[in-house]
Amino acid sequence: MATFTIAKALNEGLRRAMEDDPKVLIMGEDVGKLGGVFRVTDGLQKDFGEDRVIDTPLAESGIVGTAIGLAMRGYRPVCEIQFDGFVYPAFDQIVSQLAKMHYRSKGRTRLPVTIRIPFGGGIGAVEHHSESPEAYFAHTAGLKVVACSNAVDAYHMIQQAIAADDPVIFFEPKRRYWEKAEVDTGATPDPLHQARVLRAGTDVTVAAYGPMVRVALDAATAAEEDGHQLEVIDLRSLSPLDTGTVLESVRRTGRLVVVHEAPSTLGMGAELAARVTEEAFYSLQAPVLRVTGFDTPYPSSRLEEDYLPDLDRVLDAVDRSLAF
Amino acid sequence: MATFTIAKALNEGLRRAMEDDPKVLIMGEDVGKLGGVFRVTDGLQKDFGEDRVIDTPLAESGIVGTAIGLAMRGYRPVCEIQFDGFVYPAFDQIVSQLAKMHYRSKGRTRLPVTIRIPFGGGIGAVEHHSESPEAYFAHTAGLKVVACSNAVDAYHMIQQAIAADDPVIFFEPKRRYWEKAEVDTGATPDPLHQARVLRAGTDVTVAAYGPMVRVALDAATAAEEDGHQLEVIDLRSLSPLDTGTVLESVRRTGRLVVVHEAPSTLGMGAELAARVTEEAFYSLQAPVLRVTGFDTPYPSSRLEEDYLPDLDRVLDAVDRSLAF
Amino acid sequence: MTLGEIGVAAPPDPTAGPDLVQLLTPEGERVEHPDYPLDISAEEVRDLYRDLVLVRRVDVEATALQRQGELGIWASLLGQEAAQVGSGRALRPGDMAFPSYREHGVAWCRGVDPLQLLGLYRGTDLGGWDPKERNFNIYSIVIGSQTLHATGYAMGVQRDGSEDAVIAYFGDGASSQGDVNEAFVWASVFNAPLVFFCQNNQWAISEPIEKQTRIPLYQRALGFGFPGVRVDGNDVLACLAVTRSALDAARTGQGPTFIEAYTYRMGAHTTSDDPTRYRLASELEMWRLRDPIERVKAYLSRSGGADAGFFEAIEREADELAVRLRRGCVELPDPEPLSIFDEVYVEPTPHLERQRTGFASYLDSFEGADH
Amino acid sequence: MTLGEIGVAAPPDPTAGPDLVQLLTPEGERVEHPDYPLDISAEEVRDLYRDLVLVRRVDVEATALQRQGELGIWASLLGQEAAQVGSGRALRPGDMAFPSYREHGVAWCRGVDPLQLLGLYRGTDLGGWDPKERNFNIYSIVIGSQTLHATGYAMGVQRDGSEDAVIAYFGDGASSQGDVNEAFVWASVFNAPLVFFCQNNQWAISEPIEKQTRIPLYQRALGFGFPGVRVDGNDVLACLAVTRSALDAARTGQGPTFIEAYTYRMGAHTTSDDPTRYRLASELEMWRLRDPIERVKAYLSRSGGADAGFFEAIEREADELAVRLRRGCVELPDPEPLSIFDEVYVEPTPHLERQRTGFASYLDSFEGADH
Ligand SMILES: Cc1ncc(C[n+]2csc(CCOP(=O)(O)OP(=O)(O)O)c2C)c(N)n1
Ligand SMILES: Cc1ncc(C[n+]2csc(CCOP(=O)(O)OP(=O)(O)O)c2C)c(N)n1
Ligand SMILES: [Mg+2]
Ligand SMILES: [Mg+2]
Repeated sequence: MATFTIAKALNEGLRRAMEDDPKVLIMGEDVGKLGGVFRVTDGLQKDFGEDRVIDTPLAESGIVGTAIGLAMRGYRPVCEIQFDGFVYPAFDQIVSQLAKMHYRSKGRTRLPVTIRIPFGGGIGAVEHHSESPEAYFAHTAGLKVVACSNAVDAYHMIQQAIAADDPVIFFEPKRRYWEKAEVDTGATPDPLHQARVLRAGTDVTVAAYGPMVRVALDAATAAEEDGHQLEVIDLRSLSPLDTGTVLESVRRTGRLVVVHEAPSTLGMGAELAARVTEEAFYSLQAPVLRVTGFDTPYPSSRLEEDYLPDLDRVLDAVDRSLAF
Repeated sequence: MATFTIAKALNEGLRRAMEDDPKVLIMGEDVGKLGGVFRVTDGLQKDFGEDRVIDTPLAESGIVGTAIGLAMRGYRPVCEIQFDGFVYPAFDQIVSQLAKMHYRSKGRTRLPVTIRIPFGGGIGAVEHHSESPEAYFAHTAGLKVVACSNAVDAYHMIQQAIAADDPVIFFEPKRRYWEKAEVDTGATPDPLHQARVLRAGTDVTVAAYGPMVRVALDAATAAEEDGHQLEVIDLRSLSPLDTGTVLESVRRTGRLVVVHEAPSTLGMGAELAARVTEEAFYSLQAPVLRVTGFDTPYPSSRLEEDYLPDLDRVLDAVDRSLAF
Repeated sequence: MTLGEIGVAAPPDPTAGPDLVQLLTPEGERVEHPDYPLDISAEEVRDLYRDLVLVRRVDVEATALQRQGELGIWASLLGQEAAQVGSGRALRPGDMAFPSYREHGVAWCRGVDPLQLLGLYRGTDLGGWDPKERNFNIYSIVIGSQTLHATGYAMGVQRDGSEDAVIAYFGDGASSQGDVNEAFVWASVFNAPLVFFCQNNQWAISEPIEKQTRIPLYQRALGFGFPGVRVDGNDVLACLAVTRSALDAARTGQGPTFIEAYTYRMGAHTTSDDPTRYRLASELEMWRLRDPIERVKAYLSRSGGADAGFFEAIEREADELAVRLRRGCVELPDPEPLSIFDEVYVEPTPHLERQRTGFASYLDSFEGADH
Repeated sequence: MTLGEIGVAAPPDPTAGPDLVQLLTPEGERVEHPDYPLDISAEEVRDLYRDLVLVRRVDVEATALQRQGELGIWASLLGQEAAQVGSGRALRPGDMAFPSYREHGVAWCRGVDPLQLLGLYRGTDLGGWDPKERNFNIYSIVIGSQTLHATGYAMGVQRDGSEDAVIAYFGDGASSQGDVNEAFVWASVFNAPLVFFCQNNQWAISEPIEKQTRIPLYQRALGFGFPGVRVDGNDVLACLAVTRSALDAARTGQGPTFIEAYTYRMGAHTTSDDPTRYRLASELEMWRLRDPIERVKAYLSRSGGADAGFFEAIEREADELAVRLRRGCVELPDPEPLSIFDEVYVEPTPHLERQRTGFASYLDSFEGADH
C-alpha cells in the first residue's frame, strides 16, 4: 500500500505501463524534462529516454496524427493534451481518423492510442484551461472515453486504457490532481468500463464522474443530515456508458440526478436521462435532473464557483427530485 | 411565386443577401467558377466578382479563421464547408474562437459568420461525405445552429442566418438538394429559431429536422392508414431548440419520437428527451423514443439504407410508443 | 486593390528551367541529369511500360464501370501514371506507403489487386486490402491527414532501428492543409525517414495551383529545412530515379525529402466533376503532348528495347485485366446489413451489441411479413 | 537511430552572421544596416527608452501582484521589451494588431491601459479592452489561432482599398501549429497586407527552439513565397526599422513579411512555471549581457541624448505607474454572478434566459436564508 496523489498515481501507472511494454510511448508538449505542466510524466524521460518520452513540436493535430502512425507501426502512444481547451486542433485526427480507422480497415488496423486530457475547472485558470469536452468524444463512435476520480482508479485505469486495443480518451480531474489516497498497486482492478456505486442509498441516485464525484459524495453526507439517503455512482466510463449499474440503482430509488461541469445541453446528463427514462420509465418517480455547468462559455475564473456545480446545487436538485 | 429546388433556393437566397449587403462575402473551396460541388453558389462569382466570392486554399481551419478576421473588419462571411466530414479541421476555430469571441470580448466583437454545411447521407457517397455533426455544434455555447428541410425555408433561413449578428452553423439537407417547392420570395418568414408544426396530429408527436422531415411526413401519411394521427414538427433550429413548440404538442399527444440521422448517443434526440421529460413529466405516456443512425461510424454506402432511419423504423417507434 | 490585380507568379512551364528533373523527354529521348544518374535495362523499362499501360487500363475500365452505375464514383489517375508507377516502383517491399484516394498506380505497384480498389468507390467497403500485408495503407479522403500518419510511422521505423523508408502521397491542394505543414515540421525536427511525394496535377477540383501557392511547390520544403525537388511527373524514369534517391536518403539517416511531381490531371476531378466549367481544353491539348506512356513507347521503339509484338502482348494483357476487373466488380457482394456493427471496436461494447440485436430482430419482423 | 544522434542545426548566435539585422549593439553602439536606414532623433529614442522602462515596470509589478495572490497567473515579457516596443511603435493608428498573451509592450504602444491587461490574469474578465477602439485585439491563448484572424482582417483591409496594415504576433512554438502555416499560405496567395511578427524567445515553455525547427525560423517564409528577416529582438531600433519597412511593404501592395525577432524569455514561461527544471542559468547570463534597455541607456548617455535627470524622471514615472497599477488591480471589482450569462449571444436565447432566471432565484433562496 502506498499513498499517492492522483497526479502521482498516474505517473506511477504510466511508469508501470512503460516497464511492462517497450512499445508504450509518451508524447506531447513539455512531457520530457519538465514532466508536464502537472508533473504527471515527471522523471519518465530521464528513465526511459527521449525516444520513448517525446517532447513534440507545438501542434495537437500533429501529436495525435503522428501517434496514429506510430500505432500503425506497432507502438502504443500515450498522448498528453496539455489542457482540455487545446484538444480541438486535434479534433479531425481524433474523430475522422483515430475513431474510424479500425472500422474503415475492417478491423485490420488497430490503434491502441491513449489521449490523456486534464479537464474541468476550479483551479482559477485563464480561459481555455477549464473546459469539459467529454461529450464531443462520447458522441463519436469508435472512441472509448473514461474519466478517473481518485488516485486508485487513476493508477489502474491509465494502465487499462493503455493496454486496451481501442483508442481511449482519458480524462483526468485537473482540480483533484493533489488529492491523496491509499493505492494497492497489486490489486486487480474492476473492468475499465464499469461504473461503481461508491455509496449505497435508497432515496435518490446521484451519478457523477471525474471532479464531480467528490461533490456528489459530499452532498450525500450533507443530505444524510436531512434524512435523505443518496446513492452515489461514479460512472468512470463515459463511452461505453455503464447504464446497467445506473438502471439497477434507479429502479430502487426511482430518482436520478446527474452531475457534471460540462454545459447541460447535450452533456452526458442528456444521454443518461434519455436512456434511463426509456429503460426505467415506470420506475421513475421524478424526471432525471441535471446539475451542470451552464450553457455558456466557461466564464472568467472569478465566476467559476458560481458556474460549477457544488454541494448546494446538488442538494437543491435532490430536493426538487424528491418534491416530484 | 417561383419554383426552386433547395439548392436553387439557397443560391437565390445568397444572391439576395449579397445584393442587400455589400459586406456579405462567400468563401470556400470551389465556390467560384465551379459554383460549389452542389452548385449552390453557381453564378455568384461571375456576378459579384472574385473579391466577394472567394475560392480559398484547401484548408478548413483557414477558411473559418480568416472569416473570423474578415468579420472583425466588418464583413459578413458565408463559409462553405464542402462536405460535413470536412468541418473537423476547423473545429478549434469554430468552438474556441468563433463561438467564444463575443463572450470573451464582453460583446464588443461581433462575428456574424455563417457556416454552410451540406450534411447527412443517402446519396451513395464515399466515406466522410455523409456525416451528421450537428450535435457537436449544438453542444457548443455561443453558436446558433439551424437546419432547413425544404426550399421555402432554405431561401429565407439562409438570409436570416446571414443577417444575424451571431455565428450560425447552417445545415443543408444534401440528399434533398433537388427537391422542389413553390417559394414566395416576398413573404415574411417565421423567426429563424422557431420550430414549425407541419402536420397536426393527436396520437404521437414526431420531431425531425433537415433530411428526416420528409421521412417523418411520409410516416405520418402511412400511419394515418393504420388510424394513427401523427403530429409532425420540423425543429428547424437546433440551437436554440424551440422546446416550447415541442412541449405544447407533447402535452397533447403524450408521446414523442425524435428522428435524426446522427448517432443516437448524445444526438439531438438525447437533449429533447431530457428536456421534454423534465418539463412534461406527467404528460408523457411513454418515454421519448429515438429513431436515429446507429452508434457506429457512417458505413459504406451499400449499407446506408439500413443505417439511415426510414419510414418503417419511424412507424416501428410510433407503435412502440403507443404500446407503452 | 482587387484580387485580380495581385501579382501571382504562375508556375513555370515544366519543360523549361533547370529546376525540373527529366530523364526522358516528351519525345521519348533519353537525357541525363547530373544528380540523378539512372542505369536501367531495356527489360526494366518494358516492365515500367507494362505497369503504365495496365494501370491506365484499370482506370479507364473503372471510369466506364462508374458510367454504367457499377461504381458510385471514381477518381481517375489519368495523366499521373508515370508519377505513381515511377515512385511506386522505387519502393522496397519493406517500405510503407500512405496514399490519398487517387493512388491506383501505386496500389498496383504494391501488389494490391485493382479489384480491391473498387470496393470503396462501389460502396461495398471502406478499405478493401490489408495495409500490413501490402505495406500500403487504405485510402485517405480527408485531405492531408495521411501525411501525419506517415510521419508517425516513420518515427516508429526510426525507433525500430530499421532501414525501411516511408512515402506519403498527397496533392497540390493538400499542401495548404495545416496537417501537411505540421507533418513537414515533425519530419524535419525528428529527421524522419520519409518522402513527401506531392503530385502537383495543377488542380484541386476547380482550383488552379495559384490558389494554393505563388511559388513552385517543391520550394515549400526549404522553409522547413529539408530538400525539395521538382520532377517531371510524366517521366516515369525521372520519378523512379528521384524517388529512389530520396528513399535512400531516408534510409541512411538523411531525413525527409519533398518531391513535387509536376504533372496534370487529364480527367475530371472525379466522375462527379465537370471540368469544362473551369478550365480550357487548350490546356489539356498541351499536356496531351506530354503523355507519360507515349514517351516510353517512343523510347522503347526507337532504342529497339521492344518490338511490335511486345506492345501487342501488353494490349492483350490489358484487355484481359479489364475483363477480369469488370466481372469482379459486378460480382462484388453487397455487405450484410448487420455488418454495420462490425469492427467499430476491437472489444465490442454491450451498448452496441444491444443495437445490433435490436436491429436484427427488427429486420426479422419483416422476414415474417414476407411469408 | 536515437533522437540524440539526429543532427539538428542549432540556431546561430544572434550576434553573429549577416542574417541578423542590428542597429544598436548590446554595448549601445549605433550601427548601420544597408537595407534598414533609420533616421531617428534623440527625442524619439528617449521616448522609446521610456516605453521600455515603463512596460518592464508594468511587468515586474504584475509579477509581484501574482506572487501576492492578486493575479491568478502572469505571463512575463521580461527580455522581450524591445521586440514589442519597437514593433508596436512602428504601427500607425489605423493599423490592426493581433497579439497572443504576452504582448503587454505592444498593448502599451496601442494605448491600452496596463490595468486592463490584468483582468484576464486576475480572472475578473476574459478581455478587458475594446479591440476596435485600440486597434489591438484581445489576447489569444489558443496558440496560433490569431494569425488566421489577422490574415482575414488583412483581406478585409484589402477589400476596403485601405492603406491600413495588419500585424500578427506569435511565438517560436506557435510556428509549428497548422493554423499559423495556413495563415502563411493565405497571406501569400492573397498577398495580404500583413506582417507576421514572431518573437523567437528560444523557448516554448520547456521546449527549446530545436523542438520546433532545425533551421532559422525566419527562413520558414521562403517556403511560402514571401520575405523573411531576422532582427535582433533586443534592439528596439532594429525592431522599429524592420517592422516599419515591412508595414510599408504591406501598405503598398507588396504583401506579407515574416519577421523573426530573435530574443530571449528572461523569466519563467508564466508565474506557474519553473525554468530551473529545464534550462541552464548560464544561458540567462549570456542574454543578460544583451539586455534591451541597457543598450539604449548606454547609447543615450554616450551620445548625450539624455542626462541623469532624464533617467531619474523616467524611474519616478515608473514608480508612479507601479503604484497606480497595484491600487487599480486590488480594486478591480469581481464580476456579478449573473454576468455569467451576459454576451453569450448578440440576440439572447429564451433557453439561456431561463437558465439565468433559474440561477437568480436559486441565489435568492440563499439571500433568504441569510435573514
Ligand atoms: C479536409 C478536406 N476538405 C475538403 C475535401 C474535398 N476535396 C476532395 S478532393 C479535393 C481537392 C484535392 O486536391 P489535391 O490535393 O490537389 O488532390 P487531387 O484531387 O488533385 O489529386 C477536395 C477539396 C476533402 N476531401 N477533405
Ligand atoms: C493550442 C494550444 N496548445 C497548447 C497550449 C499551451 N501553451 C501555452 S503557451 C505554450 C508555449 C508557447 O510557446 P511560444 O509560441 O514560443 O510562445 P511564448 O510562450 O514563448 O511567448 C503552450 C504549449 C496553448 N495555449 N494552445
Ligand atoms: Mg491536385
Ligand atoms: Mg517562445
